[in-house]
Amino acid sequence: MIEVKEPKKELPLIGTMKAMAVVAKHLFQKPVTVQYPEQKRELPDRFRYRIFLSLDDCVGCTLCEQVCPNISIHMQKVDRENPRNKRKIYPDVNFGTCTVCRNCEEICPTDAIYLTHVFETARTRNSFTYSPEELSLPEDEVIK
Amino acid sequence: MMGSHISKPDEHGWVELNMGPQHPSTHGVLRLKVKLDGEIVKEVEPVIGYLHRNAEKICELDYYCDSMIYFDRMDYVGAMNMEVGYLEAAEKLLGIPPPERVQWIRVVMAELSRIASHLVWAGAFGLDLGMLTPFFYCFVEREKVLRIFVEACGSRQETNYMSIGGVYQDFNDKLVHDILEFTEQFPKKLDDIFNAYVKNDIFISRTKGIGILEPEVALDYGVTGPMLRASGVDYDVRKAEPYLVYDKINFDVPVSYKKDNLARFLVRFEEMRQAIKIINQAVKKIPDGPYFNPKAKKSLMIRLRGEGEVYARTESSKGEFGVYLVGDGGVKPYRVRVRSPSLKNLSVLPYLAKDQMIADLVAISGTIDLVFGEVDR
Amino acid sequence: MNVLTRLADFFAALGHYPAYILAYLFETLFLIVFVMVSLIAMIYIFRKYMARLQLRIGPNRVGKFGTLQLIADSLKLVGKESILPSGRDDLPYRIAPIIVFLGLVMGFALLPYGPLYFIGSLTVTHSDVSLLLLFAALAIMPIGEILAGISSRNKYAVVGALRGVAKDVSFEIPMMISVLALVMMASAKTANPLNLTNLVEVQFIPYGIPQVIGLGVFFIAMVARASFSPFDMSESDSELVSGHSTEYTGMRFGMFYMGLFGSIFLSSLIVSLLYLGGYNGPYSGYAGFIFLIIKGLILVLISFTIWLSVPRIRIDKFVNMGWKYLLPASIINLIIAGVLTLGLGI
Amino acid sequence: MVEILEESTGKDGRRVLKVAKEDLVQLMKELKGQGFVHLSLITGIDRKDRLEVVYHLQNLEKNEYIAVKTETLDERVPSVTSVFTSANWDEREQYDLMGIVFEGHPNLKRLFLPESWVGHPLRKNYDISKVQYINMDENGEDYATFDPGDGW
Repeated sequence: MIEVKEPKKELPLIGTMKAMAVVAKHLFQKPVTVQYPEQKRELPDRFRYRIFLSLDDCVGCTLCEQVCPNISIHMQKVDRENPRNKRKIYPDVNFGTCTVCRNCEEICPTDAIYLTHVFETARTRNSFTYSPEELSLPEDEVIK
Repeated sequence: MMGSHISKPDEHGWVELNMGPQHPSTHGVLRLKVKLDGEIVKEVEPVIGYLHRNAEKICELDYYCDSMIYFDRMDYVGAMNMEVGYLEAAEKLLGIPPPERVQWIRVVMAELSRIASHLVWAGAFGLDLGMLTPFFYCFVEREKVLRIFVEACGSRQETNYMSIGGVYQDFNDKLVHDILEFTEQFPKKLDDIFNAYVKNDIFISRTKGIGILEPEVALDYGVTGPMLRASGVDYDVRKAEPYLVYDKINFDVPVSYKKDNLARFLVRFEEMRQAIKIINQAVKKIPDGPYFNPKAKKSLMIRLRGEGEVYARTESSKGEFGVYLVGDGGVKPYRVRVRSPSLKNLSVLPYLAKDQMIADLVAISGTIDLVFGEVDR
Repeated sequence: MNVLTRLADFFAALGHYPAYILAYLFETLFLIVFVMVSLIAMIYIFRKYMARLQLRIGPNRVGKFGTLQLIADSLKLVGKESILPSGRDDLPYRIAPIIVFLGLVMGFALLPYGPLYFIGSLTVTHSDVSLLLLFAALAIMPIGEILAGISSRNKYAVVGALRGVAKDVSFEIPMMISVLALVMMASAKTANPLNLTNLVEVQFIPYGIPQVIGLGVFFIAMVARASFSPFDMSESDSELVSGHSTEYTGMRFGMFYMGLFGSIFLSSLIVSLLYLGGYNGPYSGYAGFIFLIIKGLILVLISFTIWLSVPRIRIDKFVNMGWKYLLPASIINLIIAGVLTLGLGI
Repeated sequence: MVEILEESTGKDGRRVLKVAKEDLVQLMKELKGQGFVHLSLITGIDRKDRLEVVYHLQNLEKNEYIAVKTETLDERVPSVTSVFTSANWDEREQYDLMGIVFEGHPNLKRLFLPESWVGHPLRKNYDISKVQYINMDENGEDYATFDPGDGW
């Protein structure tokens, strides 16, 4: 335990001026702002946002649907030949409610669903849900 | 604004004023029904629940491993502390203790997020008092902490970094290097922020001797954390009932006997300095080993079963954060109960703000350090 | 030779009176343009300066370095719908922002601006009691704020207006007493010390040096007059939402906003005129106006630093300060001024 | 002296006392006399056939943390606000979400939800598929409604 001492009492006005000097000192420091669309900070390796789905790897086990805390993932029927996915069900993701918790990526037994560095997504309110095919496409193709 | 129109004063000649839920100083969605006698606050009635999501019910409907993100969203400015609190309970209930390495990692992350939380508080408190600039210095520093979080787990605020029996992703040398770099430059910046506040006569006059909370009253209302310690009660869960590896770390608990706003301010700043001390020790001591308990393998995440009752408490940045878990042997918890420190600390506001001025009501509610995700849950 | 006579000469062909009427009209127009330009410059400087203090960049998208940002903002304010609260007291509610803005322009009109190169003196008003007129004009602005607070029928606004009254009462008297000391000192040198031009021109030594206490008291009073932090109790945004201007939107709010920044510039100019030698300086016959603006801008930057780094003082503490510290200090300053004038003959 | 029905140790190593609800206030008073000055948490648990209320108490000097349990069949439990002020909001919260009526509480109103909310969400038989919407009336008070058009 340590007792916190009250700071030394400053002379009236002198203390205020010292505090002002502390603030005014920052006038000569570089701004920290990043001008976003022109400048971009590099993303750390583990940064995660947009979910991708590899249609070839997905076995349709529904584990991601079960583990999703927000019920953002639902299994959809997709007519696609895949010997590993007999039931022909693939997950879709509603990015309106997705919290990017990474649980689906962690639990996926075949690493078919994974999160990526893509974060510049722009959708309207009615199209937050990405269908399985859209999940497997790059973002700029989806927006088209 | 609803209710802010002039109405007839009541029988005492008091005027009712409705501050919030959208008000610049209420840190979210606090609504205060205030009875005013001129400038003097005669009665305060906090009205809460505008951010209520009933996280307890949602946790009951989900698997044990899924509840983490709802705990992140309770104290969203210091999410790691919430995760530690939940896992303390869940791991005891499920019988999956984390490996040694994980415990040290969790200590580092919890203390980093304590710094992040206190920095938000310090900046917002300045805004409450009308200081515009130190807010930005606090957030510049906080951004560095959040950058470390992104590097560790990919998310800034709602991290979802820890999982039952471990952490999702391991520490690496770059992270350790970044954390050490941060702890090296942070104390100097912290002193700058500190001086920008306490050297100011007006700041001292706004905080000193205002909002005095006697220790008996504080305990009676269930106040914990920095507020309780600023009232002169030397109590910290990290010391009293050490969880993780806090008993192997050398740190001090700051206490003040002045009981006022200034004391709370000073205690929180000292806590940040102590947190740096803890991080510096813990980062260097992280042992090698697995970062995941093999009993909680990834594919088994949703099949964990727990039975019995566990109450675990941790020292979050706001105070004593308790999680009471009741399991019935199923894959989902039977009952989850959260003791949120902000809620208890808020309940003392009507007592503190009685017969103070409006300006002091704002200052006092600033020192309580409210985060509404946690109050309303 | 000043602007007025030059303009009158220009219109001399129209006869004596029409020429002077036109000259006054044009001069007023120039003045309003000057006020608007300085307001925009003030807000731009404030935003850039605030941004740099806060480790940001500030406006930089509209125009080069964001210089057109303010024009865009004012267009936005003009284009916005002015929402009128239903329970308002209509006439005071509507005229309150105009009163504030009018007080501001009148204050600017009464200042002596000093000579600028070949144009000559830029002073608009040539009155022998311009000092009195100036403080009369300054007293108009708070009336507008109080009217706004009371007429908009909002509890926050009423509390803000009440605070404004308490604030004005407590700094007005020390301010006037410290100005009295100035007049006392100037009266030894000039026959007409109430004329601002005379008051400035007798400052061979700026009055801020013999009257340090007076400068301090007057500067604090001027900061309180402009009502920014630490003395923005009447519109304290974290307590009373926005104080007296809570219920104002659109251009009406814009007038209060401009009133705030204008009065910062105005009070800086007044302080530099009264205490820092105004437009006196080397080659002041040619560049006096520039000296005045530079001194004013330095004071403006100091004011902004105070605004951005000091917390808001509590209203009762401020009233205490006004009556217990500022008033005695200003009286002491008056005595010192008396001693200096009569005893030492400075 | 209060009759303690059962004394056990929980999975977390904390002492658990079980009492009848009639003895609750008396026990709390005694515990407060023994130094348990901090009532940390009140939890209601819906056991389907009965409601269980758990009080977590803390003794700061001895550094001891215990739980007191009581049960009720008719949703009624005596309030302990007369002993601990901190029980005030906790009991309101449990009344709000769990529907436990604390007898003798000075101001037993809902804490989070508006007064007109139907049901208590933490009950096991609460139907979460019925959505309730919240709106505000002219006086600034909230009310709940089942009509989606009326809510926000």
